[in-house]
Amino acid sequence: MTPASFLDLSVSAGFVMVLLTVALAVYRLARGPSLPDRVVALDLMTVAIVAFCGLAAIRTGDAAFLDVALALALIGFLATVALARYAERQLLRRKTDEEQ
Amino acid sequence: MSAAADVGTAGRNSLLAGIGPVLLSAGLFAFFLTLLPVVENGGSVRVAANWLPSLGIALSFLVDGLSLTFALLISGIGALVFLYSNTYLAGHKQYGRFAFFLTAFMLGMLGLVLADNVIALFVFWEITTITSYLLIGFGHEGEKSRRSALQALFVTGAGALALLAGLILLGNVVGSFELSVILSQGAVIKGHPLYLPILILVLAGALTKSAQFPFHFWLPNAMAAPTPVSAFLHSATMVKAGIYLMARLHPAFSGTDAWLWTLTILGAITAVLASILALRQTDLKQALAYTTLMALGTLTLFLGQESGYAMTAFATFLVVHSLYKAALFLVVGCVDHRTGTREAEVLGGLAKAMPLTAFAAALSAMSMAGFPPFLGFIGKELKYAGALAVASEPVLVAGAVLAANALMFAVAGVVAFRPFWQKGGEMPRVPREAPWPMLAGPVLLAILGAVFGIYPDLLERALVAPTVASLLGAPAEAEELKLWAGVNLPLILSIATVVIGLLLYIFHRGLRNGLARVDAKVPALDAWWDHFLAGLKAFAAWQTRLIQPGILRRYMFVTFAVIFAGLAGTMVLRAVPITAVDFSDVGWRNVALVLLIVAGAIITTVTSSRIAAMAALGVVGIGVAMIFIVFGAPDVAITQLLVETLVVVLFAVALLRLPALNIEGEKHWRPVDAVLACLVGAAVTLTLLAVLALPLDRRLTDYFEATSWPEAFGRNIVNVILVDFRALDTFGEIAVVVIAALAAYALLRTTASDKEPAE
Amino acid sequence: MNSIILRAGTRYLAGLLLIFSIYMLLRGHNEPGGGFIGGLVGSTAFVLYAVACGVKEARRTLKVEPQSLAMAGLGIALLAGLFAALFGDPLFTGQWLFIGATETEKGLPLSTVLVFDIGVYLVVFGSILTLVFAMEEEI
Amino acid sequence: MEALIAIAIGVLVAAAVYLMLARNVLRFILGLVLISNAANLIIFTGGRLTEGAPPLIPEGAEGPGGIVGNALPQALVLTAIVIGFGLFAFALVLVFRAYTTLGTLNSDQMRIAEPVEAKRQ
Amino acid sequence: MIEILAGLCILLGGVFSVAAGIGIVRLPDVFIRMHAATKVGTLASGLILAGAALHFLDAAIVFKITLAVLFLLLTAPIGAHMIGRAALRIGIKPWGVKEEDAVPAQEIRPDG
Amino acid sequence: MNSLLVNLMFAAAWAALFGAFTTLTLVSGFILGFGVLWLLQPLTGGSSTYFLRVWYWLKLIAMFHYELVVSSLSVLWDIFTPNHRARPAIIDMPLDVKTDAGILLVTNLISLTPGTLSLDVSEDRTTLKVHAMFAEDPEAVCRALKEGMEKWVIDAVEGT
Amino acid sequence: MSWLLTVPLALPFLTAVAAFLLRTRPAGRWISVAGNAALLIAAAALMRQVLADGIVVGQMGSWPAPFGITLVADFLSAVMVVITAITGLAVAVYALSDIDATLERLGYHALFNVLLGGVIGAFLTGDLFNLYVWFEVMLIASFGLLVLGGRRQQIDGGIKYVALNLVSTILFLSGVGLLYGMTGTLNMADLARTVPEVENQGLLSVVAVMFMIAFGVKAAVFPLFFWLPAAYHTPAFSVSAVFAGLLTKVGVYALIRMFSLVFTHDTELTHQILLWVAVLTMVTGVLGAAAQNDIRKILSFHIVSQIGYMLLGLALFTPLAISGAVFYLVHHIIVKANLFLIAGIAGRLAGSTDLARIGGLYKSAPLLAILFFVPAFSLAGFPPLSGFWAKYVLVAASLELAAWIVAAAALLVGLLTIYSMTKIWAEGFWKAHPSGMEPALSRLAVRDQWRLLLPVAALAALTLVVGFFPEPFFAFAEEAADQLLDPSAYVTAVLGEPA
Ligand code: NA
Ligand code: NA
Repeated sequence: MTPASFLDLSVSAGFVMVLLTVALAVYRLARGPSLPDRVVALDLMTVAIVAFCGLAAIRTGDAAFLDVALALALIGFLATVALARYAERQLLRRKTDEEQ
Repeated sequence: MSAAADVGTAGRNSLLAGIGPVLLSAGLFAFFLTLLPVVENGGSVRVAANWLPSLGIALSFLVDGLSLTFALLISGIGALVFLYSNTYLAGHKQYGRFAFFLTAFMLGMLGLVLADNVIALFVFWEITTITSYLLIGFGHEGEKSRRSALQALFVTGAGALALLAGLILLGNVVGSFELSVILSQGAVIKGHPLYLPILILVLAGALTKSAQFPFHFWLPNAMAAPTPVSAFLHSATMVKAGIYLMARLHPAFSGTDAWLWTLTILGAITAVLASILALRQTDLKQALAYTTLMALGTLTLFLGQESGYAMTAFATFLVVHSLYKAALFLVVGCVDHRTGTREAEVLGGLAKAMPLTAFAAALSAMSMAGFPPFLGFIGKELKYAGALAVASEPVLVAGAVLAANALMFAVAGVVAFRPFWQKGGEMPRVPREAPWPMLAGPVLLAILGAVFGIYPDLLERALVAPTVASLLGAPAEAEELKLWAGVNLPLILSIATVVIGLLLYIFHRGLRNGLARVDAKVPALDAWWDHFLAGLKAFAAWQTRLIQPGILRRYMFVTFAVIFAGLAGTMVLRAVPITAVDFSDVGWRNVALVLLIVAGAIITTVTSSRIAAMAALGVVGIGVAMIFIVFGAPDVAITQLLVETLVVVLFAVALLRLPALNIEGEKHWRPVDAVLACLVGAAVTLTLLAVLALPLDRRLTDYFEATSWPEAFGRNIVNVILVDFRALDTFGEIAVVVIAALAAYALLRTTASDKEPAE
Repeated sequence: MNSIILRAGTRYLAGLLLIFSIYMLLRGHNEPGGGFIGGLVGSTAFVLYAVACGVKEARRTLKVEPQSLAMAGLGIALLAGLFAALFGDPLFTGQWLFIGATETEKGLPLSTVLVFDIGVYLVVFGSILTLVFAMEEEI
Repeated sequence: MEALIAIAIGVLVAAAVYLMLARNVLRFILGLVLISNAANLIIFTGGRLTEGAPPLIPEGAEGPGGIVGNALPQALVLTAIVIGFGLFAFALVLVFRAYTTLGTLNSDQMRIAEPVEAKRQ
Repeated sequence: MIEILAGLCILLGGVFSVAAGIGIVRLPDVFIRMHAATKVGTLASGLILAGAALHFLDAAIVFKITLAVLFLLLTAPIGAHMIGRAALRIGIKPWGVKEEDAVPAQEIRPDG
Repeated sequence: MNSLLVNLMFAAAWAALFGAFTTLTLVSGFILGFGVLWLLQPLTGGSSTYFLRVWYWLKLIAMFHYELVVSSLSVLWDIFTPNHRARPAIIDMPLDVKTDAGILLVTNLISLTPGTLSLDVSEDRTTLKVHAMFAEDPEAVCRALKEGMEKWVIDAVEGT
Repeated sequence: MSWLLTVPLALPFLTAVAAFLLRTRPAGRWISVAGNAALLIAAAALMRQVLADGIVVGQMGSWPAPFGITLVADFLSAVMVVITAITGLAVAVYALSDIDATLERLGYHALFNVLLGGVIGAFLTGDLFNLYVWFEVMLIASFGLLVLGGRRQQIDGGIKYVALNLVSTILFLSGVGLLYGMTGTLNMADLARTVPEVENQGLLSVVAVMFMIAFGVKAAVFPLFFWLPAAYHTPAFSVSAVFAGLLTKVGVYALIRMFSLVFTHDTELTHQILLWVAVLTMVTGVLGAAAQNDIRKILSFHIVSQIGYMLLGLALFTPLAISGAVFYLVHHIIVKANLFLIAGIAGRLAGSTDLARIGGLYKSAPLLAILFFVPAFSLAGFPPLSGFWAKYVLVAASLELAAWIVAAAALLVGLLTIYSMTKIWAEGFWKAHPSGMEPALSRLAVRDQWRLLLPVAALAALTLVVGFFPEPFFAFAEEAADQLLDPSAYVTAVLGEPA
């Protein structure tokens, strides 16, 4: 096995594992049960795509995909923050509703 | 009904509206008189101007005997009616409009009878329809006026549409819309397979306009119009437009069984029925309205024929009727104006208070009843002669004419004799003689009836003979107009008419009550009108409920069903082969991506948790982004991921105030929707597969790849396409973005006070 | 949002996002990026700001109304296209100026195409902030 | 490979249609997002799929050199994504506003513009 | 040689990644799942990106990757903090925390 | 931070000399600049804390990675073994860092190292709520965090 | 020469930007008026060029067709641009009184002018994807205008409008994707050249039907018109006027363009479908109107009905029929926009547009009555108003082809149109106001009277001109039809002589 083919194999394995991670995250996402559970799953999925982009960059030899990773690394958590905040505020609203 | 609503006040009308139309119509009358010699000598005048030459439509006019007769009647009676109206409606707030509509009507009517191009004729035809509508609705705040106006418009409008179709077909058959051409092509027309359809369509227009059975019901209702209007439109002119049209087309259309029997039978039924109904009325105006119907029926009946007698009878009676009927309407208007009522049972002994009115009434009534030496007598004689000349069924036709004439005699007594020379009841106002402008018309017209009776050749030379020539398409076959034609069958019938008529008049009260009892049991066409309208509304409402139920879900369902039917139906009809699916090049990684998308889609669909749905949407978005990554589209992938993030952010804010996904009452599982959804999905997939089986022409992309750097100085081809090759798309796209934001902002920022208006 | 951690993080992230967005904008013609992506990233800077510190403060920091910014962007993009008229070219014909161009080197390119992309950036940036701010203020 | 995506598109469309047929307009929005994705994929796939290389021109080269992804559909999809986002955002705000104004997300009960009474007349 | 190093990074990253996945499926509550998702996930991505950096070994690309990893390290914990705080506030009981140790859900205050 | 600015200027100048602002030129310029500054320290009168700070930063980064790897393994163990070995606890840790940057760094680093997760900082910035996975003895975990992460951060960021 | 094409497209956007940036000042609204006046001049200049030279083509960005985006103005496009400009100017003036400062601050003028820009873009573009973009521009602006003000009715109608239009939009987008996948091009002239070479012609028909449905929704044909009667009566009067005049017509335009230029390979199927859709649209629309009692609802359903007429012209696909469709388009836009504007004045004077709650306009506001009468009876097809010629040509075209049922339907629908127009006339104008009020024009400030009546009068005058002097308009429509039926000139103008 040449180093190049090892790398190739690793990348393939990497794809398998990353996608497996995504699949597991989807499972948690569907199952819940609580909102934070689902958000955690989505968060993990975002991180997994960053990895996926890295793998795609190696596989194609084109660094352009790293730009995707870069953007996602910077932006991805915004969704998490928004959802988490939603969970908190949801509770807040329910409480104020009950008070009224 | 009371006339109080449609008469004037003490004030005055402006000079322009008051006298202007009088001068205009008098001037036109004078002008048409100058054309008499030409026509008398068998000539005609034609002027033409282009209008819509691309379609063969011209503003061409032809003055011949028929059209000149009509033109003189229209402008002459018009002048008198305008003079009359100016006093009748003196000071009425809407007199300006009234005069405008009536003038427009008159000009339209003149255009109609003078037009040589049938499409131009139709245009004028519709002008008279619409002005008639406006004039019937003059007392527009009264429910009844509005109803009558609509009825008249609808019935004649319906006929007009048929007429239009007929005229277009006629033009197609002949190759020209010019009457001068059409009339010379009688043989072609009658031999054409479309003859019968054309005939039916044209007659539908003519018969509705002239209120022939079974379309007669609108005319009596049209009496809701002010009396001068009734006199002008609904007796002397407009209702004769249908008659004019039939007469106009007579040379080209007559001579077939279809023509003969349609006109004869409908004319006869109308004449008899109208006469009977006329006797049944107590309102003088209504009674006159029915006698108008009778006259129109008789005219129609004659037009069915081809003989010179019949044509002469037609031409003469046309003039006779216009003169006496207009006079009588105006008389009734005077009576109404001065006494405040038109009820036959109330009116009486007016001869003393209104001697000139009585004079005009008497002359006209005698003409109408057919006494010598009035023109009406000659008219009647000719009618009998014409009827007897009907080759196929002389007895039937003559019988019908006899019945009608006898009844007419009785009605003349009721309308013009009783109110003046017999005792009546208490009238709303003490009667006084009408002022001269209102008397001028009836007196002049009545005198004319007598003059023409005594000197019939005046009329014959000038108008009847040229009219008959127009009707027959050949010159001078008119029968001579004579007061005394010797003792012949027509004379005997005339005497019979007088006798029967007298008897009918004497017993008219009893008859009327009897008729009223019968009439009440006979379903009235007028009532059917209401049923028709109600039915139309109900049907419209039903179909609208059906296809526009106000429920988004149904709209959506139909829309998607149409999409499926359109795609699948075309595939079946055009036998689009189902492409063999080739999965050989599918890598497991891509299968995983697709499964990811599918899983996301399914979770979104089935979950009842909003957050799960939103997160699952995120999964789909991520999956799609990964496909973009795998297939070499980093720009798209970044955009997709960024947009996905923002979608989540917006959702997370919006959801805070939105309720749960499941709606009470909605079934969790909607099998019908699911089937449709799957069908649409399958159709899309199949279409796409078929498209993908074709080769792709990549020349656009090849060009972009070749020029992106050398000519557009960019290495990112996607970006170069966006900002250079297809910058216009991008510009539109950012406009969408900015407007979406503005629109959403505006939607959120509407001030609270606007939020809950009193709906 | 009364999270000290988030607010502290935002202090750095917002700046980073803005710088990154301009980077993405400027390099877009040659590598992945461009006005859209730049604008999206740039807007997330202020979205994050609004989430962490409240819309009021985000608006104050931005100074300009975002919808005016977006509209101005639309105008800039259009003017970049109309600029070609001065040279008798059709709308959206790119006009290039290569600063310091030599025989072999193109030099530093300045172009209407870049101006157009800046317009795109502003539109996306302003629009998203208009939306997000308005929504946030509804809650 | 395109065939597989075509099937995924079909599933997306089916799911979207099912959601759009629901009473709750929020479900409609979910369906809208799905179907927009499907439409974008149709364009992307319509330009045929090329694994790997993005349509970028390397430094020093005049063209991309070798087979790269079809740039045109990518540009179109990018445009469509952004437009789709604009439409989505507006639709979401509208649904939001509908709930705060009309008090329901059930489209069966949205009968103000086309009221039930009017039909009985 | 560098390829093998890169491959190892990738494999290790992959293993971590799967571990994170299994973690969020298997671990008993959201707090503990977050441990798996946030850091193991970040670590996994970091390793795979490191593999990519080794593969390209170009200054600009390495710089880019470093930046990406830094971004991840900066943002992931903030996200985790937000989730954890939300979970705590909406009253999710941490698994395995004895009652007396458990902290009651904080008073909710309206946002400033 | 004055020195950092100067250092960056050196890097930029270095890169300009090469005529290309590449990563390589900038990074090498920065390192070179650092060396020059250190050499010229007495001359420029720059405070020695700059150099110390850099040292602390390096130490922080190194220690962080060490922690990261070590504690990752324990989490992995828990994931892959059938029984949950975890003894979770929520710990209120008093905070000594004051600045925003410091708090952010501490909480992030605590979160990033497996086994502990920052949940929230109290409004008055005095306590940090931490979820610890392996907290047989919460006190010990708290102490470890304070003497480890927090101290390193205070050294690196807030200096003395 | 391309600038003659570009200026009418760019002006509305410039106007929108300027008006928006000055939205809090009175200048904003005058910019809108001035911009639209300039637009009319630009449109007239374009028309002059088209009349002189035939088809005017501009390659945006100087990229040759089919690679860049081409703008094309043939007779049809040019006249649509002119009519759009006329409508735009009329509504801009009307809006001076109709739109209050609150809505202006929320960006009314920007939305309105961008809407016009989208419409003009759709008329001028020679590129299918670009057409999609302009459709979207128009659509999103219409969304905003529809719900601007946020009344309950608007929101309710808006939901349906938005939902159904989004479905159509996505169908359109998918269709573009598929057609690109089959032909590899987006330029419409290039499509005309490429389409006959597609191997799978049956599949082409499937995609054609897909476009038909997508445009059918936009054009509001049976059975896809739901969104129109659900929403058109809800927004501000000037908004519903511009909607009524222009929006559905862009759908009709797109149908005409695509089904005369690109999809003519299978007219037996496509145009036959169009024919029956046209008939059903005419009939269901007019019956829908008969069931309504609100002026704007009646008028809305009539839009549907009249779309049927225009479609009929396309479906019959003869020179006469297509010229009829073109003539009908022009007539309809002027008349329908005007009627909605008048409905607005009536509503303001009498307090409502619900016929049961108003009346007395004939007596108290005779000028308005005249101004209503002209377009209303033109719509009903009374000669010698413009609607008569429009109807006439289509009936003649049907009869020419011996399409009896179609002709009968066209005529019958005309009759029912009379019914509806007279209902408005009788209930709104003739009848006394139920509360006895006198809805005279003097209830409005003199300034408002001018701003409201001037555009209405101008449009009515235009209706009269078209009605009394139809020849130049019809001759134009005939030439437009010739161009549409023989697209070779179009194709050559865009792409040059075939190699
Ligand atoms: Na880009
Ligand atoms: Na930790």
